[in-house]
Amino acid sequence: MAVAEFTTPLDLEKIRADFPILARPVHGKRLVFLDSAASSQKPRQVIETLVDVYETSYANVHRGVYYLGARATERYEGARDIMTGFVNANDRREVIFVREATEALNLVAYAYGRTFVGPGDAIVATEMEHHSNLVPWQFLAQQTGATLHYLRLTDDGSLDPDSQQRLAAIENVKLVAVAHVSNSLGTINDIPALATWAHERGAVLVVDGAQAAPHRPVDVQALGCDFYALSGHKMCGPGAGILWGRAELLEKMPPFLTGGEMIRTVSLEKTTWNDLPWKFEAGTPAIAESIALGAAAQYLQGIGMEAIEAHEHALTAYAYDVLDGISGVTQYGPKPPNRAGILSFNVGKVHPHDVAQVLDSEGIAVRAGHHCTQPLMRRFDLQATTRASVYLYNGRDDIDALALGIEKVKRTFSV
Amino acid sequence: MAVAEFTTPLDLEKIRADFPILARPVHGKRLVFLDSAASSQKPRQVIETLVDVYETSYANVHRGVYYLGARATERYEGARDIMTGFVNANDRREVIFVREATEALNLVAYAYGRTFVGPGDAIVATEMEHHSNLVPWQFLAQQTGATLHYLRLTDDGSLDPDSQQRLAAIENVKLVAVAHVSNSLGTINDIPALATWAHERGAVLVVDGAQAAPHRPVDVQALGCDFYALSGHKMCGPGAGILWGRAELLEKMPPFLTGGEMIRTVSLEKTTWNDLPWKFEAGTPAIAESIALGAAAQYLQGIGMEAIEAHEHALTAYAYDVLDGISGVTQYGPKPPNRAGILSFNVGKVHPHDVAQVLDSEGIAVRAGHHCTQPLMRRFDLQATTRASVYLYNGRDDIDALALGIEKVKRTFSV
Amino acid sequence: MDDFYRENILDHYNNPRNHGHLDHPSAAAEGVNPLCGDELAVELEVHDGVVTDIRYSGRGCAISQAAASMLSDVVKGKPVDQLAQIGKEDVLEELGIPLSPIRLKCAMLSVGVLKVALSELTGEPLPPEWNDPSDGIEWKSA
Amino acid sequence: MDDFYRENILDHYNNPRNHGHLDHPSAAAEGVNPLCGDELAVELEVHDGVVTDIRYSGRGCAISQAAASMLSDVVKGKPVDQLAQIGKEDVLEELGIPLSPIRLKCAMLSVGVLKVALSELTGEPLPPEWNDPSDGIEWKSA
Ligand SMILES: Cc1ncc(COP(=O)(O)O)c(C=O)c1O
Ligand SMILES: Cc1ncc(COP(=O)(O)O)c(C=O)c1O
Repeated sequence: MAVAEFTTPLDLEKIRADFPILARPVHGKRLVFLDSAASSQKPRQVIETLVDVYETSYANVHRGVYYLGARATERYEGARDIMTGFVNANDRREVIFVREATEALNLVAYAYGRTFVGPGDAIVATEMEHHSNLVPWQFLAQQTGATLHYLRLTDDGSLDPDSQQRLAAIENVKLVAVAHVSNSLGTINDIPALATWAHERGAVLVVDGAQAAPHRPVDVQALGCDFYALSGHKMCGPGAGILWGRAELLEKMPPFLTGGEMIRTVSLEKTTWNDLPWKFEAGTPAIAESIALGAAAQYLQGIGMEAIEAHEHALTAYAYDVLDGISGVTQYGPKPPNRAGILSFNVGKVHPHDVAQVLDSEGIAVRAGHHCTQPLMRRFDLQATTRASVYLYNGRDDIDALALGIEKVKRTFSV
Repeated sequence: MAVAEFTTPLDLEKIRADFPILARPVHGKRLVFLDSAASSQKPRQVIETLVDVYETSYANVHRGVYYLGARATERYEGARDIMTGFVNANDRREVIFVREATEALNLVAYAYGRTFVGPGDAIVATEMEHHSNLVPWQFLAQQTGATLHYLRLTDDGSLDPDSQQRLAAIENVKLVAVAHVSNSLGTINDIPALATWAHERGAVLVVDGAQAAPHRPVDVQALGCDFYALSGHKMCGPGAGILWGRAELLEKMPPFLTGGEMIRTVSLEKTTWNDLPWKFEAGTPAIAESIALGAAAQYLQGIGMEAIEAHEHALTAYAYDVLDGISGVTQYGPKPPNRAGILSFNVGKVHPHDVAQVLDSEGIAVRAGHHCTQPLMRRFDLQATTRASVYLYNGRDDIDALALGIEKVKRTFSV
Repeated sequence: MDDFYRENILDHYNNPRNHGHLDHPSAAAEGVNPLCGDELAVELEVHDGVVTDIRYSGRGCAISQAAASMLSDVVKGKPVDQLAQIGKEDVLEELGIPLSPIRLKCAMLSVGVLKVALSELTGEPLPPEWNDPSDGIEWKSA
Repeated sequence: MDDFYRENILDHYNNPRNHGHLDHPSAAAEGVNPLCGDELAVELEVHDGVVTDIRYSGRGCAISQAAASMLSDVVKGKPVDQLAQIGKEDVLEELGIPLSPIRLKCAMLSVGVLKVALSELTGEPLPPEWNDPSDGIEWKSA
């Protein structure tokens, strides 16, 4: 079988030099980091931003009359402007800083869900969702008396059009929740089409962008969705993320977390809420982290989200073919080109923990397990898979190392 | 009037050398940072921990079989052990990482409040609470049909025993919420006595430790409370904090945020929860931030929480006397020694914004406003105050600079 | 930073021009910045399309009060249709100091209130930059 | 790291001892590690206070399966009252490799299940270190 040729628009050597951790050997071997879907490594531009904030511009935000307070506020709100551009929102008030996608999705489940979903209503999710875009809706359904329905998958791990047609009959759908990109299979969902489908039913579309936003240009206006969640730690940033939501919706939602910052006036009897976006940012935000998330977004934009997408696209095609050429390896999910940079596979009957352990001995970091998608695993009658995921700092050499590592797995376990 | 003598057990010069930002002039003047109650500065030990995690040990936690995953998990769970010791919890399962005190208090309000407080029940808070320990209970009362009562204050800003007696008649009290230390007045509340009072009524005691934990030894077992919230950013750490809660209570609470990590098993129909503490840590935690919070706690412990308390105690007494000696200055709150390191005052009729602005021109950072305690301000018929708060890196020179700055305010505004 | 409170700011703060109330205002409005508690009310007397008198009242920091006093001097005697031109820059120019975002809100309270009063007078909608829901300031026409 | 999967681990994994089921077990128990899906069941045959036979079954990674196999060899023929001594260290010694916390759970699954079966047999409560609710493992006696 021919292996896809690999060419990339990125200057890999230059990019790798930005990531200090990649220069440190693991078990005496070069680190081959193929677990960015779980969390990415950080470039020095982001690390240095954290240091710089703490060394030159740190104070609490929004209230300080003094120099450092003004400086910190400026940088924090500046990061919001960067993130507004990063997802192409048309209004900075729509960008809410959170810890990660999970908090963003819970914010929607609590503040929107507990207000606009009730008994007899329906919620639609998919069988491929990460637990963070599944359990909040189960919990919401359980607490409100709504019913949760699932879009099923075809055998190659795409949303099944037949299932969508069957679900079309369901009434009172109030909310549809779907991943932009599946973290277990690399499936890329057609968000504009799902937005139309949801809106035709009078439902809002919540998109879990955790696996998409780090890897491809995101334009929430073009996607047509109503909420979009992303995690900074998967896109070269620290422990901060954003929820984007349409202002009309955010405005009619009650707050989620309450406390300082998100209020306008407080009396012993009654409290009025602050304006967007601060209505949803109770307490002291993760200040330096949010600023560094802005730095991460700028770092990625500096390289170019289109270029990163093209790079991963090419590398994924190459990797898929390489794995396909190894006897005993079974891959799951859609075939490239319709696939994001996530490779999910098994080696014979070897348990993925053992695969990952052998690979670790070669300095190769991959994930083994259910990847927080237990229903998806059950759908394919799997206990677990090994998952290798690529990012802007991975190259052909990483995939070739993975292939050699898999050969060692096969030797070790006589596959 | 005699000014209290100031002696300190701390080696101030050494401590200041740990905080890079203190070496950077503001408006050409030495930075006199007196706003640590809003958020503290960070020592290089904490900044370096962040850098070190990202450069040597970063990966997502809990699932990774590979070296970096194991290393990150070890450091993250190690930070939990440090924080367990920091508040003297007797079980690490009782320590939940959150972003800040506000999130911790909301966790209790949602997961405990929405389960164990209902119509006809009562919640008791105090008039001195920060909005973050007030609005969550208002919101809870409003959503559950419970009634919120307030312990009132005496003129010196202490909890009024008469008010406590009046409230003693209220039935069905399910939850009492109180600050360990008031952020506006420096009042130190008698938590063990309040715990007894709450428990006699069958209520749980929620303590907002945001202004206490950074400044004095905290022993949740000796305090006798049921929940304790703290913010890392106020104790030399980054954007991470903890909620401590009694295991018996945490165990019978449903989760708050749901998603990855906090589950045991997920099927399309049903989900079971993970064990403590992970049941309350949905999604990817703030990994490096939590590890750096551990480093901050160790930094403070290295200096000694008793020594820090003694230092601030002496400095507060000194500062109180110095301000008392400036004509036109009105101070609020209890007199030292019964007072934490927070000085709240006004200069004649000059608006606190103007006070803070003039002080800023001298490199002095203080807060001006309602300090997220609007009900407290109303109680004392104030629009706002100027607040100077001290920490381990402040010394007599800072207070003397403040006094000179206030003289400039008086000259500027002819007080 | 030493001349943040320049002579003219302190002069207007200590000797406010046009402070108080009118007996028969043609239009009036108030604004509150709940973030710091500053309050400001403006009353206008208009004859034949000209602002013949103006009064402001309220409480707040020196910047908000001085800005109100300065603005009242500028407005008095001007034709109403010229006042639509007055904007943030004019206030900043009068104050003559650089302001951080938080102090900018103090400075802009009076001109915002003026805009509300003018829109009441002319029936024209409030210009969008004075109606930004994210600036945290609440306006109402009296 | 190269000898993580030592000869003896692979030997036990590829040629499991005492694998399968007993016709008339005196005691039995199972455990599941839901974090990775590993499952393990143990059955004991006891005569006159001595474990005369043992069988285990289940599925999981090489570490959990090899540990179970090794353990079954150790247990077989031992008096029940000696088995209370067996602990985590014994399993680690048999495996002979350092384990990260996540892999430690794999290794300890079989000894945990054994402890549950023994407690069922003797009526003595499960030792607390095998009953730690925070280790994520679910035990049940069959
Ligand atoms: C598709 C998807 N959704 C949501 C999440 C949750 O992200 P986080 O843990 O950052 O909240 C992940 C990360 O694992 C993911 O891959
Ligand atoms: C007494 C008190 N409680 C709660 C908070 C809220 O802290 P955070 O904003 O870190 O959640 C503060 C901080 O301002 C405080 O002073």
